[in-house]
Amino acid sequence: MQWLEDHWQGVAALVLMGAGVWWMMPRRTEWPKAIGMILALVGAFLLASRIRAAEGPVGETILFSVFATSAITCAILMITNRNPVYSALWFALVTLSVCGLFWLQFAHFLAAATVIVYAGAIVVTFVFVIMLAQQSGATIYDQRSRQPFLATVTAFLLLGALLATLRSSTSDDFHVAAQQTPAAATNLLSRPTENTPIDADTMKGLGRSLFGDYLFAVELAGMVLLIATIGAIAIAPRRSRGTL
Amino acid sequence: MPIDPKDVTWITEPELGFWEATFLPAIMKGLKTTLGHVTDYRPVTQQYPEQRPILPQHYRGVHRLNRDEKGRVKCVACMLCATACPANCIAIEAAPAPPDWPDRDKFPAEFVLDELRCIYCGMCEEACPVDAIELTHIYDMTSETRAAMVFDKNKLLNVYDETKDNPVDPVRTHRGRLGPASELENLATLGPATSVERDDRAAKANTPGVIGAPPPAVRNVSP
Amino acid sequence: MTGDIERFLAVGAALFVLGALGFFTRRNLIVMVLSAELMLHGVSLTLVTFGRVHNSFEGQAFTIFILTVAACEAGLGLSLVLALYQKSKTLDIDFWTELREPDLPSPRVQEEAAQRAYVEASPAQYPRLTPAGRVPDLAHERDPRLVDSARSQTAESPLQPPLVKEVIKSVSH
Amino acid sequence: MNDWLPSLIPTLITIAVVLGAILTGCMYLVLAERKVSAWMQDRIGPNRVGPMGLFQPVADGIKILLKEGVIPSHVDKWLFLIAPAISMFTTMLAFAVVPFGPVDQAPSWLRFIIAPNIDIGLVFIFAVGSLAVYGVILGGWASNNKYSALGSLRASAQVVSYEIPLGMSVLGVVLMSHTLNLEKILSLQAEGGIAHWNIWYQPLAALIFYVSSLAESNRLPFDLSECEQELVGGYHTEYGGLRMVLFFVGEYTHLVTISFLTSILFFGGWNFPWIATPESNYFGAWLVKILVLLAKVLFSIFLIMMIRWTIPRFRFDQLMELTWKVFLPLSLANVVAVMFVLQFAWPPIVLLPFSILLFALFGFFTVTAKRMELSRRRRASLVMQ
Repeated sequence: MQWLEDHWQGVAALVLMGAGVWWMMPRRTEWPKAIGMILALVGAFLLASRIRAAEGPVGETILFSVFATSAITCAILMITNRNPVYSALWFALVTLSVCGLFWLQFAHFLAAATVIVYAGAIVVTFVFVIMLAQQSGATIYDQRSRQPFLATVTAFLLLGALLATLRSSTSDDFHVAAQQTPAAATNLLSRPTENTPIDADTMKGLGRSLFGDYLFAVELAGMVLLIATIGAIAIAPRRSRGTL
Repeated sequence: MPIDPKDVTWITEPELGFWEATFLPAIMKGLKTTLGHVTDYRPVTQQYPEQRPILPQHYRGVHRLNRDEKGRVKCVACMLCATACPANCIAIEAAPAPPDWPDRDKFPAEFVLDELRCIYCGMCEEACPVDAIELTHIYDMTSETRAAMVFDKNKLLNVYDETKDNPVDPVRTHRGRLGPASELENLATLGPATSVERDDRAAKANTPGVIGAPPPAVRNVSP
Repeated sequence: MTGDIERFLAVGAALFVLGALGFFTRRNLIVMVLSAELMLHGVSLTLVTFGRVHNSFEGQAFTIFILTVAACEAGLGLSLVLALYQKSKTLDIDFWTELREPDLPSPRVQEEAAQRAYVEASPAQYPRLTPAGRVPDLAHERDPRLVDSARSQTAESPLQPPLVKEVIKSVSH
Repeated sequence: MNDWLPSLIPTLITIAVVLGAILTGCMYLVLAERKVSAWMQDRIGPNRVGPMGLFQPVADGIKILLKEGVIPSHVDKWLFLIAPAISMFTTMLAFAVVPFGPVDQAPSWLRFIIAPNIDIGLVFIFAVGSLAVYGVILGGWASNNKYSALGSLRASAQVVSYEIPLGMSVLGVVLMSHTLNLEKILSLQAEGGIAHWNIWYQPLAALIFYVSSLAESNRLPFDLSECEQELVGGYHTEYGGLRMVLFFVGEYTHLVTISFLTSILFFGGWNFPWIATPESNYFGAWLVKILVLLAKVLFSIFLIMMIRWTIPRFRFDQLMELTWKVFLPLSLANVVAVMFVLQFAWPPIVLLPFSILLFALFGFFTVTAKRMELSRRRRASLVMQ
């Protein structure tokens, strides 16, 4: 009870956000979605205001706010939209926002690679499959959601727990292992390299890490990709000519 | 009648040579052709409003209603042209001829021809027993409204007044006697609608044969 | 620096939770796979942030592995979804409930369980594509007056010459 | 703290200048395309507006601006409106990392690249280029028209497939230059002179890159997604006026970008022997260098136009065979060859005969296989007769 009294603002913000998302869930009666969106965004901003203020440059903070807001907004819209094509498009926007966040963390190559793989290939494939599979337009299973209330409560309990853990951790926790060697140093199958500073040369450092520390994992990943390709070709249904 | 198997020639698909199968010579040859037209640039375009096309003599343009020697309309409102018209674009309102026109019973009180509906087939010209309706060489008649393109009797007669002295549009027919336009053997030889220069490459026939390949093997299949 | 870390982690957590929520509630197979990818985004963001905390490239390297796995997942998952779709002609996850406990009720909502018309009756159809937006209103094409007037012009009186006044009237309108 | 503020103003000015130049360039590229096609077909082409028809783009622009923007009643309105914007925006965005002049020798009041020192330049271009397919997909799907949807399906399959050989072909250049930064790739070639242009080391990659770029930008002979004979207009069937022009501006911008990339990656950028070398710093040298680069770009564009009016359109299965059965193995083999050269420190010039050998061998085997298949089919048909 004491904890609840101390943290009632955060709990209220969580409840607000959860209520907004629950309001937007597809159900039989259509409710104005704007109300839910506003509720969810107000809750999200209240939650954000509870997080420790950043000490970075102003421009970076502005960029972060833009990317984070668009990521969460698009994610909410994605999981609540009744049209799967729109869901896929909102997901593409989430991907772009997340890539912006990557860019802010000096993961430039990763941002570009994520755009290529996710937005360029995966979401296009999804849109493709939706166009092919769901030809009759709106369906009843897109208009209803399964257990929206219970699922929302569970999910936002999880979010609250995660944020509470984040908040209770001190800043020292994040810097404990900063000077340690990479975990791969203890790995038999890899060759540890020197630790390059993260914001110096992304390409070089990432290449060292991938093809030095994790060389065998990279080989394995390539093998997994190959197997997945063969599997996808094998599983994909064969149709008789002229049908979809 | 079924096709006689004697007349059928079976042709085998020519064997694809190695260099043909790579398509590289064909691409090179195509690029050479297009580049050749760029470097050796001889346009055949006719600059229309300044240069007018020389039309063949049998060109069929806008209609006119001919007048006879006394300046009266030649038409006798027999409705043959309206009946023959496949586009159904002629409407005639007949009236008894005035008493001082002894040579006919009827004359057209109104003669309306919808130039937008007309397909310029010239059947009205053929059908007319008194050679009253003729097609002129006017091909660029336009207007801003559809209503203005429906020609009544006065407009059609005006077309006659404008074109009768034009050398390409003589009064081709005379009453009771076919004019030069009807005498097909006297017509000038047919030419294309636009003039073609003597060394125009576009008008030449294609060179026969396939690129770099022997002539296709031909074999006759007996039934 | 620390607040900087926290806010990225918070966004990662929110993305993960929203993806999980979508996975729980949505019933369209494709949207469920998409929600799983959303969870992967949250995890990737967290990994990159941790990598930055530890001043190493391991987080980014792991995220690249996640990218690989996501690509495999998309390919395999979508081909599985297509295979299921070929069998049931629906993308509803609740259609595939053979493995549930026999004494439990069907997860599908009652009103839908009654009207089970998922498998279409006619097998051979021309391919149709997903309509976007609203269905075009074709009512004017079925307007009987238009059809009748067109027929009266072409079929019933094909060779009647038009009257002068009618020609002028029809054009001047 | 605000160290990015001083560079903001020149960046904005550069963006404005480049955008204006590209838009004007696109308008005149349309004129050039009409003129060139007219020459190839023994016509005159547009010659009415201004001398030689030079003001034709202005007249076209005025006409387009004054056109009514029609939104059909059955479309998905938001996506319909947003698709042309995406199509143009993504192609414009790719130009951010393309250097259009000698970057390090620019006068103090000029900049020859919008975003300097992006060390992932090429990957950025591919990332943005992979987004360009959304304009086509959304435009086709939102139109709620079967032709449009078919066109967009074709386009998405085509673009996603050709991304792979496109990236693979550039990989060899990247491996040899040890960088993804376009400025550095350019300056490496410029310092070595004409003998160090990448075309001598990577002729096969240059060919694959050029052809794949044509397929990426939906140009003939790969314009399967908008072929008029089968699909009316493809994904932009329902578009008109300014919105359709946005699609076309996107396409022409793509044309400019791939021409720039080909010149920079394989033909030494602004470098040309005796005229524009890194040592030449006479007055106005930077202008000469820009003109040299522009000349290379214009030559590339002219070649694309010639190809457009020469080679007929591919069939869709031929298109897919070309990328998956020809370009992908060839580009993979090319990358492997570059790796060998780098690993054993061979002189890089051995890549030239190797590329030619690879091309000849691969061509010999595939062509022989194709001929065998054809003759087998012919024998079978003879037996049937």
